[in-house]
Amino acid sequence: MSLLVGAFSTACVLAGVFFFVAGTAGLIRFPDTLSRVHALTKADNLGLGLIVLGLLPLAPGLGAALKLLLIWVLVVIGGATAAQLIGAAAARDEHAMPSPPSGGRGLGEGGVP
Amino acid sequence: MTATTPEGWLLVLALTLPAGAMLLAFVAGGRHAQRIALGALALWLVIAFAIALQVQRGGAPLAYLIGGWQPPLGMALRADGLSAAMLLTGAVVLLAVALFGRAPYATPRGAQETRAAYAYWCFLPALAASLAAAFLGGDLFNLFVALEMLTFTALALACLDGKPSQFKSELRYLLFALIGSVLYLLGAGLLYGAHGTLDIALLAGRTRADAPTLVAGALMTAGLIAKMALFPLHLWLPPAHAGAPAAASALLSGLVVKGAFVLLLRLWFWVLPAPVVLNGGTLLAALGAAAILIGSVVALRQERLKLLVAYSTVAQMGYLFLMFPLLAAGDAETASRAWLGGVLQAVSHALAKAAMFLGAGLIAASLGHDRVAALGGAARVMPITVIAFAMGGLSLMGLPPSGGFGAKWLLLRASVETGQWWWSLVILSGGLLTGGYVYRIVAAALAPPAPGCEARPVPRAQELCVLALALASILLGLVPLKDLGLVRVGAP
Amino acid sequence: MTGTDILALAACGLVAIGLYGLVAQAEVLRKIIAFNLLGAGVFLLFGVVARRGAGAGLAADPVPQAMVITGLVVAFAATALALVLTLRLYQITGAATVAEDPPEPTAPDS
Amino acid sequence: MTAGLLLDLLLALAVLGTAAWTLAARSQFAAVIGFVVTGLLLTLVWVRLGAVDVALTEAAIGAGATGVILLYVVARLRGGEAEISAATPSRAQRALAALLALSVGGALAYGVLSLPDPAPSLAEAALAGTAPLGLGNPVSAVLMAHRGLDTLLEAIVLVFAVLAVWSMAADHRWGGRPGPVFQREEHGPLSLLARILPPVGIVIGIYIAWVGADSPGGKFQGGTILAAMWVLPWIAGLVRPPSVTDWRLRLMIAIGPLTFLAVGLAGFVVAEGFLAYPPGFAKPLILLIEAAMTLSVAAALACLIAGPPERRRRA
Repeated sequence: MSLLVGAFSTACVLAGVFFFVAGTAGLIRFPDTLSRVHALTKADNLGLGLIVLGLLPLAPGLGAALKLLLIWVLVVIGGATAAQLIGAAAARDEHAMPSPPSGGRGLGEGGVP
Repeated sequence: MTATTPEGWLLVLALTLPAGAMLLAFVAGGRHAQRIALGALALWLVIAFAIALQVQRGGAPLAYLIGGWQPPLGMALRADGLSAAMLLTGAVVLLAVALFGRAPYATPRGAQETRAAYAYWCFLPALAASLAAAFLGGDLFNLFVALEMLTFTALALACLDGKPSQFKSELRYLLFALIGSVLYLLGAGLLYGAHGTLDIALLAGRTRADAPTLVAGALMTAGLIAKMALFPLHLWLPPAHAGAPAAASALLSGLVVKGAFVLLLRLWFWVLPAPVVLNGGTLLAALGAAAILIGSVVALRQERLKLLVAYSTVAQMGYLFLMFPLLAAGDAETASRAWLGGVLQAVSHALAKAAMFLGAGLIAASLGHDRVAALGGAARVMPITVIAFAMGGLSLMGLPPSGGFGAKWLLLRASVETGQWWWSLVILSGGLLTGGYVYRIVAAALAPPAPGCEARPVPRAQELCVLALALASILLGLVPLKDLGLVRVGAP
Repeated sequence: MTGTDILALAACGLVAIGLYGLVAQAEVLRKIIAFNLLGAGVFLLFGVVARRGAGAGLAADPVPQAMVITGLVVAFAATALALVLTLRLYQITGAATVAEDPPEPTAPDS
Repeated sequence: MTAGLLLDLLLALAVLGTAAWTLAARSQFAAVIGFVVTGLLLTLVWVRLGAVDVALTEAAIGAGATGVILLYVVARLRGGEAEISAATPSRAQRALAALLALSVGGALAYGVLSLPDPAPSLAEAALAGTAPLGLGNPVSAVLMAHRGLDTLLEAIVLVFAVLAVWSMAADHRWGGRPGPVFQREEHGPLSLLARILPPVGIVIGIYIAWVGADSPGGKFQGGTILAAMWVLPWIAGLVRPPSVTDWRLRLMIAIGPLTFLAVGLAGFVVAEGFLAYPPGFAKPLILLIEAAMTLSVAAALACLIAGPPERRRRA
């Protein structure tokens, strides 16, 4: 049983790491902002999700497991918002002539702990 | 082993009273801030006096263990003669400056709170709390926090006017001060790693001339002299101090730089092992000598009154470093003389320089400018201020009877007695150069007014504050030396 | 060489990098970032000291850890202050460095 | 052990690499990102050093809050190229700076590597001094009791800093609300986030502050999260910060150090002296101080992030 759980955890974490690597490669290799963000958020959310999934059976109790899930949910929310904001900013820059950003736009990550 | 002394609670009070007053002033704001600050500073003077009295009478340092925890795990507040003398000086200068600031930073009844007045009355007790922490702290890390408190307070006071030109020099000051704090902290980390404590009294028994201690000593010294603007790290000081409003300049030049000085003394004569002090002291004194000569010559050539006074601070801070080789080299009596001379220089400079900066501020406010060449007529409009300025100058020159004379005479004697006569040449030529720039100002102020010059009268109350500080710096020289034994209590 | 020694050398490296950036860069904002790198190096040194003092069942000596927590908060406050000064300087004068001004022309006062 | 050694080596190289990249970054924005990445890597280093409390603080304040204010200023700062290139040090000056940095770093390395072995430590003393207080986290015990004066002064420093930041405002802006005006976008992603995140974030912040007594966490880490939950709706334009002359805001900023000071002084009467806790009541008193401090840290950090008032006084 514990062997099975160990194998499941290892597999999930390895898969998660693979998605992280893939996402990072996309961030570096893709040509424009939108596809970069796309690669990053998709891969990171999935990657972190798999890592959390792999760690769940190893959690010492229900509380710890819930905390792990909460971390994943928060990162997904934060990542989605950041991606939206970056995407909107990129779209603005493409349509309008490049203009100095106004006020405090682009500070979306500010709220994520 | 430190133990709480019966009057140790006075030290807690000296720290918590201004801190609490600052917090209350911060919340209350407006007219209340001024009342709270003035009341707290007056009480603070009483406490500082009581501490000095206890130290002098008992002939032994006061101590207080915070929360009853014994160092190295806990922390202690300690007041020896040095702490007591500097605390008393700080209290006198702060109260005088606070009274001086009643006119420019008043909040009339029914008027809305203004930015400058609110910040001024909050930061005066804040400065008192910072000084108390710096003078009484017995733990090197706690002293780091005290240094940062001093930096923040000094910066805010200097920017009180909100003048655009001021932001750049203050930002430069802040960067210097931050490098200084970080280097100091770096050394503190090494000392903890090597000796397992940052308590000054415990470190005194544990340090040896090994690699971590030497590196830590060098880093901390470099950090502290950057904060004290010792030559060649002095360039930030003149614009930062000269550009600040008069009350702030007086506090910055008179008190804030002395916080780092007390820490440097603690580091060198308590923490570092004796051989280091013997060899390194000469280097510090050489830099100090350079500061005296170069600072004075540059001051002599300044066209602006406030810049001149600020460069004079660079020179006068140089004297403080002359005590280092003299203390280490001489016999007990010579060392004691050098110690007294150095501390007396710090005290008398604080009083005299505060008086001179306040005076310079009044002169600038009255004439509408501070060009030395066009000071004519100042003595007619505000004779008291010009006299007070000249009295402060006397103390800086080291002419009798003044506190500065006592300080420079003691240093001179110690330098001859230890056979390091070259320092006495520096002291004498520094005095001559100081005489030169003070004469320039006083002569210009005594000259008849230039045609078309209209000087506005200044409030008499403000003039009296300046006079009080200048008188204090002179009267210090009339106190018989044996009564200054306070400073020797707990000396290294 | 232990892992702690390696991290100790990393702390020294961070101090050197931060110090260089603080002295050699022109823009104030970059100086402030460099100050924070320097500070991170100093705190890391405290961390190494704490780790070396592990004992009594604790993974690290809690006293230097407490100092670092205090220090981090103080460093943040200093950074905030420096940044506000930078911003105000820029808003008023348009300057982004603290280089010496050209010598003031002796304009008539007031 | 070799795996741990390899991990330490990789982490050290990554930290130094990102730090160097931060200096070399072409734009200020990139430099800030480099700094934040360095900070996050440092968080891992802190875990490796067995200092989880510090790791949390580094992530929340060192990388997080510092990164936010850096970004905030970068977005509003556009330096003139000519001025910057005129102020850039010459090659010789940079070589001198490198020499200085290398000699300080080298001397430091020499000092660190010759630290005594076994190292002096207060771990045992601190652990022995933790149990009587009823706490389970020795770092919190050191912060709140053994070195309580440090923490008290640090709490006061935060008030100094807020006041100093406010006092940089232009005179006619006094009485206004801190920070610039943020436009409200009713259906933007930011305002969505600012609506759904704070309820969760506030719970997490309070939780982290609460568990600090016994496990890693505490007022500074939790307070930073609370500050973020307050700043987020400001930036989204959903709520407006209170005016700097509002005494309630000021009280919130000062209540932590005031409570700390009051409990400390009460020690003269009910315990052995200043900052001493009466036996048996140590933990409730410490929790009281921590609660007030969490509130103050949150308010102070939020005000430090927002900056001086930049809009007009209320009519």
